Amino acid sequence: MSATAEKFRSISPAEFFYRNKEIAGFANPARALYQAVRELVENALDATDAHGILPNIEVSIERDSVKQYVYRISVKDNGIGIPEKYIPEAFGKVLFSSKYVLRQTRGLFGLGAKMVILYGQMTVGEPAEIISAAINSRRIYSYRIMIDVRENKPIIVSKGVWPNNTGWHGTMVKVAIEGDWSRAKQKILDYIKRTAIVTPYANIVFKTPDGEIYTYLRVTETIPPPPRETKPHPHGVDLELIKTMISETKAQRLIDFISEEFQGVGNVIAERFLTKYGFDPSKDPKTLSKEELELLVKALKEFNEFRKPRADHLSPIGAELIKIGLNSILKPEFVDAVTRKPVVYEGHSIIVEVGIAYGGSIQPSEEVVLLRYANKIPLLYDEKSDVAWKVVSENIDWSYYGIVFPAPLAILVHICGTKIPYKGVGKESIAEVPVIEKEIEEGVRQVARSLKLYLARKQKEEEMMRKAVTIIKYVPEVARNLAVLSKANPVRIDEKELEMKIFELVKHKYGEYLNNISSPYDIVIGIE
Amino acid sequence: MSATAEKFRSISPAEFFYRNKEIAGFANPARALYQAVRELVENALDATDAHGILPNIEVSIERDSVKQYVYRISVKDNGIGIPEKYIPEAFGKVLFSSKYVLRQTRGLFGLGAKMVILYGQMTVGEPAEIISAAINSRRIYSYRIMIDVRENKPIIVSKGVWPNNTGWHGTMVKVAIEGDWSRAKQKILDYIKRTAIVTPYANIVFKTPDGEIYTYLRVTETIPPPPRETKPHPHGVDLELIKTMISETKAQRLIDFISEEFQGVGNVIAERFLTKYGFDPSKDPKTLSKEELELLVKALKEFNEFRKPRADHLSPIGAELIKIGLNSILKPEFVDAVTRKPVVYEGHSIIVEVGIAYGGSIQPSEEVVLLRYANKIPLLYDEKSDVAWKVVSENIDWSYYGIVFPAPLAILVHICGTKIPYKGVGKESIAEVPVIEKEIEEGVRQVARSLKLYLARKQKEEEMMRKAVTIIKYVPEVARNLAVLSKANPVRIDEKELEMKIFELVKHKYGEYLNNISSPYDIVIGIE
Amino acid sequence: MSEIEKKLMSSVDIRARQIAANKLRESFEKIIEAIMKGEEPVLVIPKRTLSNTIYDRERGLLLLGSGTFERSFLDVKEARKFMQTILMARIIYEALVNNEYPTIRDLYYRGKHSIRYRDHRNNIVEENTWDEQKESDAVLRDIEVYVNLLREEMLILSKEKGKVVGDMRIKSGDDIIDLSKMGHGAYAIESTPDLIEFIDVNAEFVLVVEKDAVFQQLHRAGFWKRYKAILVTSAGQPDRATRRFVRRLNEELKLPVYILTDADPYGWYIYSVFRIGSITLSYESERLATPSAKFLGVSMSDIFGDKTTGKKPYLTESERKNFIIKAKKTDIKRAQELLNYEWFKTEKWTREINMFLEKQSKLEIEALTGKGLYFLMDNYIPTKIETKDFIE
Amino acid sequence: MSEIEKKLMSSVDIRARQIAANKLRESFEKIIEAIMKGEEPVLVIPKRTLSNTIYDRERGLLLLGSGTFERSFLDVKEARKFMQTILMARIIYEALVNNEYPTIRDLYYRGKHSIRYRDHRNNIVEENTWDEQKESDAVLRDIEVYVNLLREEMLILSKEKGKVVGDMRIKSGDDIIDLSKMGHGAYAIESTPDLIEFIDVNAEFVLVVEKDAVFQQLHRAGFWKRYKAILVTSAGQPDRATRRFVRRLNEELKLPVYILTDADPYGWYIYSVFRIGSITLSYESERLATPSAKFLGVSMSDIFGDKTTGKKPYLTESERKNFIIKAKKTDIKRAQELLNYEWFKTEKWTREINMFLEKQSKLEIEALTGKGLYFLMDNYIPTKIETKDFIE
Repeated sequence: MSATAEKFRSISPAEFFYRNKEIAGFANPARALYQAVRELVENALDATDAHGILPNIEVSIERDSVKQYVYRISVKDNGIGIPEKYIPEAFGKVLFSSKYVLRQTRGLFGLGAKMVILYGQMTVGEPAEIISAAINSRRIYSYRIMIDVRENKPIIVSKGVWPNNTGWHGTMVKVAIEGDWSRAKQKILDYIKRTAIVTPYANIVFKTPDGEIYTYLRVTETIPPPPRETKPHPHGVDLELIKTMISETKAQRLIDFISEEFQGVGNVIAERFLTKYGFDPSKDPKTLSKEELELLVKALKEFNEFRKPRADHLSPIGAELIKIGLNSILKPEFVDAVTRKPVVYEGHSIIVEVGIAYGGSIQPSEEVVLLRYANKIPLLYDEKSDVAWKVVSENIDWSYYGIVFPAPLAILVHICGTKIPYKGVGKESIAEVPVIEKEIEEGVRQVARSLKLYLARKQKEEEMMRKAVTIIKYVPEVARNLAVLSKANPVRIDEKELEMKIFELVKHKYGEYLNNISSPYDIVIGIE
Repeated sequence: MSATAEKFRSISPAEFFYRNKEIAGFANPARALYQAVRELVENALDATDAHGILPNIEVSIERDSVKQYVYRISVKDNGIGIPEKYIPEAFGKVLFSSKYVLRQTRGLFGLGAKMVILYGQMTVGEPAEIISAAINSRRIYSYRIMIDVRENKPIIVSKGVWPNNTGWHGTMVKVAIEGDWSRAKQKILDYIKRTAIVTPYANIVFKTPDGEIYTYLRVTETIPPPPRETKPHPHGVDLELIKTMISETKAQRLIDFISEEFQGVGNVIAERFLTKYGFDPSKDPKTLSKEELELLVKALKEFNEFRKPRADHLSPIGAELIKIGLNSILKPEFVDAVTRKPVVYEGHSIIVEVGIAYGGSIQPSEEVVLLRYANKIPLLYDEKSDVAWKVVSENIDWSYYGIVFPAPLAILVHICGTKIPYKGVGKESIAEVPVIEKEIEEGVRQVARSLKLYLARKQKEEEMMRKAVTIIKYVPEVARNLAVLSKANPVRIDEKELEMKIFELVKHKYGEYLNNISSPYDIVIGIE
Repeated sequence: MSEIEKKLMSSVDIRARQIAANKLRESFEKIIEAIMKGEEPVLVIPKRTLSNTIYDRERGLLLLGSGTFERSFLDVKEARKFMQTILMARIIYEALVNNEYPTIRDLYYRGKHSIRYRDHRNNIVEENTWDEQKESDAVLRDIEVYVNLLREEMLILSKEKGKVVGDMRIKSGDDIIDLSKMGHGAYAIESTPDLIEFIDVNAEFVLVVEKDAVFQQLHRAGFWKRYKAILVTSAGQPDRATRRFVRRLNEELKLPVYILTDADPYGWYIYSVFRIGSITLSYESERLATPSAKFLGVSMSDIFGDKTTGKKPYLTESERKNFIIKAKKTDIKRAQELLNYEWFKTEKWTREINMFLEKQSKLEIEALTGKGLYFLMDNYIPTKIETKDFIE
Repeated sequence: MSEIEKKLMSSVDIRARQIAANKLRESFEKIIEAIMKGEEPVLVIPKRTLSNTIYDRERGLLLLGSGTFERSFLDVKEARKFMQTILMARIIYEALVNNEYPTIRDLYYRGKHSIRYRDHRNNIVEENTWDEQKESDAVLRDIEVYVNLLREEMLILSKEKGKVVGDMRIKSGDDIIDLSKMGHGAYAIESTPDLIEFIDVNAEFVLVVEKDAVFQQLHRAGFWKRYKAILVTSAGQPDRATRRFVRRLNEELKLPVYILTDADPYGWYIYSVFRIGSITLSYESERLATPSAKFLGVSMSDIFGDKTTGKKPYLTESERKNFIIKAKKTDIKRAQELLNYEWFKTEKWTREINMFLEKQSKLEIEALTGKGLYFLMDNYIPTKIETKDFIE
């Protein structure tokens, strides 16, 4: 037996993610390049449309002329900028972010930009460059920073300040990382295109290392209402959250705590709630025992008279914008979209949106083309393990909606909320949470019904014309043969006369659909 | 434009994982129960076999008699125990661990036990109970603790001390969490069984909430050599790691730094290396410029005269133990296993082991039964996205090895190393890293060849007997008909005589395989 | 008609042509009249469906009922069939007028041409008047019932496989043929057996053998001489001429008819065709069927014996084992269908079919010649007839 | 043999039986001798493979070469075939001795029984001596070449479909048959045409028609009277008796033979069978083939014309469009195989086959009767013969 003593120590969050870069999506150079573009573009969009600004985003990737594996990514936005004092930590301290509030943003873990910089530091070693000016800032600040991994804090390599004469605001981030463009190219182009579908109000310009330029111009000035901060909804809080809320509240009575700190609860409802479960409304919440806390959590989850969660802190894209986006990028024959009512998942509101596009320029395919989004972020990897894939490929019987594969069918699914149940830190697929699965399924059924109606109407009109043609095409043949059979008759009947008589009969029956047809020979080209 | 100011703040690692419990495998009550058992069992094994102790592990899950959703999990080991001063932080501070050294352990992220306690705290709210005694400790300590999420530090609810009269050492952890036994049961039983396969030297007892007891008794006293700490290997270091190493080294000359801080590098090699790439051996490493550091990293990765990484800090199971384990649990007809030479993945050694089991009690199935392990941990979820699955289902053409599905075939793949490229924090599947994929493939091919040889030998013997039977079965028929054709001959020949003569001829040719056959009627039962 | 053509052709044919052509023309005159009056052109055709088929138990015949259906040109579902019917009528009419003897394959070719048209989506499409012969065959049958003329009456020929030998003289065309003087060969029956005249006959029964090779063996071994039989083979599924010929032997010469087939639903079906005709072609039955034909064998009780009647099987245990063929799914299905046919709803047939369904086994006649030709000729057949061990 | 049997049977048959039985017994005597001497029992059989088939250009015949193969009972791969060969020899021998006329199906049934044995894994298994008729047929062919007797010489009968009419008298068995007095019917050729005696003939050529229905139309319209022809149909793929009968008409009566088939590789193959025989059955060719038979049509140039010779097609553009059938993959494959046969390696045949491969189209004879019976009878056939527009 060779029992050795153990050494115990603590590591910083930066070191944790440095050691485990794969779990944040930086598994290899190709994946890392894609992930880096994504993280930076999402930050740029969060800094613009979330604050009501029509986004202008410029993305560029350059290949180092000497070190072919080194790529410089630069993303520039016209967003709200970052106040100077926060710039170093916002980019140099893992788990430091403006995103730790209850509000829907694209990035949620507050990891993204830091992981890009950390990965660049591991593979290339150049400092990252950040230029930013907040709104109304008189100056533009420029920082070159690195991350102290052991201590999880920024190292400021250099700093610059310029006067802001043009009133510019926004942020530009430039990072050098090891990448693999040829293997990442398709995914990155896809990512940009899918982003453009749900942000038809944005200008997006993308310069590739090959010197190509992809431009997606704004097609509408409408922008979804920006998300706002909110309080938790009583359904789905947990014991730990209740404890934190109680420790932070200023309310001294239970009734005030319930009605002030939660969403969807007024004074009357709060009182009815407390009475029903036997709590003393005037009790100081900080004096609740462990058992009472447990009971409170259970009661909050169970009580069904709270108002439904408001959606105003969320920012769905909206059915109209989804239709505009699908139309402008996919150019289909038919499009529709729906924004569902909000639902609650673990105390957080979630809204599901579904779009459908059919025919036109969409190529028929054996499977549904699925465009997945979470908080406006396109999800490209792990499609088959996403709950939306399960819905479109297993739950829905498409033949019921008149769709037979191969079919030119695209379904867009957007999930927005302050908390999205991703399956991994890579944020690439959504877990099979029943309430979300049900919402997606209902949404898909709604737009699929709309497509079914459209297809049925179109079919009816074709059907009548088809019937008439089915008969008219035989008129000359029938006339010709009957004429032969009449040859021996006392009065021989002319083929052309018979033909005309028969055609009159058909016209009588299908008249209204035959505007342009005045003779059987408008249909029949030849008999051979 | 409604640009609002952003609020920035930092959150603790505890809070990060509290907010994102799904990514650590605690997505729902069923999954959480499974994950909790796993984390605690793995800690228990790490505390025993990694230190040369033959493990005795007792696992028990009890359902609360009132709150049916509450389960109390208790795991007890006979390991090295935890020194008293570390107990609170080891269980109450996220990212605090004994596992942040270069040594192969089952747990690697230092998250496991803390996530269990955090999840219990969120869902049930009882403190966790830890009882531990280090080796030779005169006392046994008992703590009841919770975690302060905001501050990421332990809250000690109560503490107890007893004299250690029996010389016991080990740890027992007991946590109450919300779970779902009926949906988790199969996975947990599977997990325990697969753990038993690779630890045939352990006693494992598992009591279920249904009152069943599963016992896996020790079948060997052999235990794999425990893992040891090690230094990094020069191949595959990155810029960030080099910087950290230089900042921590006591070496004042580059040559000392290279030969002392790395594995597989002696003085002679170090000098040849530095000369080849034009470094001054006596330069103080701390004075290297950014460009020199970049060059050094590149050179370290490129130079191919370093010794191959040693495997002595790793603890593979070993081919013999794998065979014992597969035999004792699966009871197959044939078994073999191989431990591959170590390879390097990003500066860390990795050893791949592959076992094969065929026939016997294994049920034929349309696919390979794949038993995946990483650092002796069974991996049960996300099988289809694991690199080992790709190897056995895509890379290998089983028909080449004489296997036609459905076949009774199980493949065990074990990857051990100080760093495993998991796809997610849930540690359920291994990423497709080329060097690992290649090792697995070679390993599988090696054991598959061994199976092929076995099957071929078995077939050969059958073949000769089959040939003889093929002929003998026709002897009476041939004799009978020839006798008719001879009827008209001057000398009529008897059927039985002909039969005997023909059989003599066959015996002459296949004699050695026909021991028990003395007449065609030992083969032929009847002609109808 | 040229002089040479006339010389080569019999006057019966010429008369038949005139009758048929007139009947055809008259039948379609009303369609033309309707059109000229601005009325919907509709063909009213007797239904050839099972539901419009009546089994006349007394005569033992399948007859067409009085049901009809309407085929209107203005009905989208019927327009194509209407066009095809008119087309087929014209082709037959022209063949009659031009002294031709078309086959059904000829009719198919004569009518097959393509119509090019613009469809409702404005694509240019080609459509054939008919694609496969089964389409033209179907409208030919419609015309047979619509005009009430069998195809033979319209001088349409078909492939004929039937052969006959026996002590009998017939007249066909201008020739008198002695069917007892065919050597080792046989007389191949013509397409229009109604034109055959029976001169004299010296036989006591007719034996119809499904299989040509068995027919040859019996002929060669002198079966018909020895047992005073007319020996006929249908060489498989019987064609119309063979059926009509057998019917005339039975009806006009009062010879009992025995049918020998494989012991399986297909063999029973062949018997059923001889005796009744096919359900979907019930309009032929009145002239082609032989209602009193008897199923001589091979029957299930010949193979397995019958405990209820004490009958011993003709095969030994081990012969059964080797000769029997396992019934296929389609056999089982066909047997179950046969149970629904009126004329199989007799006690003996029900027992026969149920024995098959129970044993799920079938047997070829060759199993009996395999056992021995003289067993078949001098034991099996005479015993079966003598002891009346057949099914009606 | 009973007196009755003797009376019913011709003395030729009795003589043939004795010769065949003796030859069979002698051939297998050496196997028995080898076994009794403790030597490996081996059948040395002439090879029936393509490589052992020789095309005798002078005689226009396929002949079996001198190659042989050995079938040893002690060879695992051959043991079953050896057993089957001995079994088949015994069955034929017994049939000869017992005055039977078995068919090949009978032989199959007579030999089929099962062997129960313990296999090398000690499972009890049942194996049939043969499962399907193609197995017994194959060993029958082996015996034909091993013993050097055709099946007809061993009095084995087969199903026969061939028919004939024409101005000719023949003797079969004890009967004299006038083939010009068949009325609308025809004479069905017997299984053993070598026993036919030609009495007298008044004809200038033989026309063999692949299809029975076309044969009937030509017969009915008086073709053979008008053009002094013997009219034969094989009713599809020709059987052995029809081939032997045509060969005798050609060889003994010196009548030229013209063959009329569909215009497709299957039709050419039928022609090839009449002219040469089948490669795998080349041992029959010497007696069954008619090396001077001519392919009258329908040829590709009849359909499409031929610019190199200035020949005009018999079909109009639109007739072609409607009558032509697209060739299938198997047609193309068969055509390519035919190109490799020695006797198709003539200029005319190469041109014919290549035109087919180019057009990928085929045509049935019925397309010509579809165009008009008198077109076929009075235009197409006489013109083709007169202008020697046929392929040899």
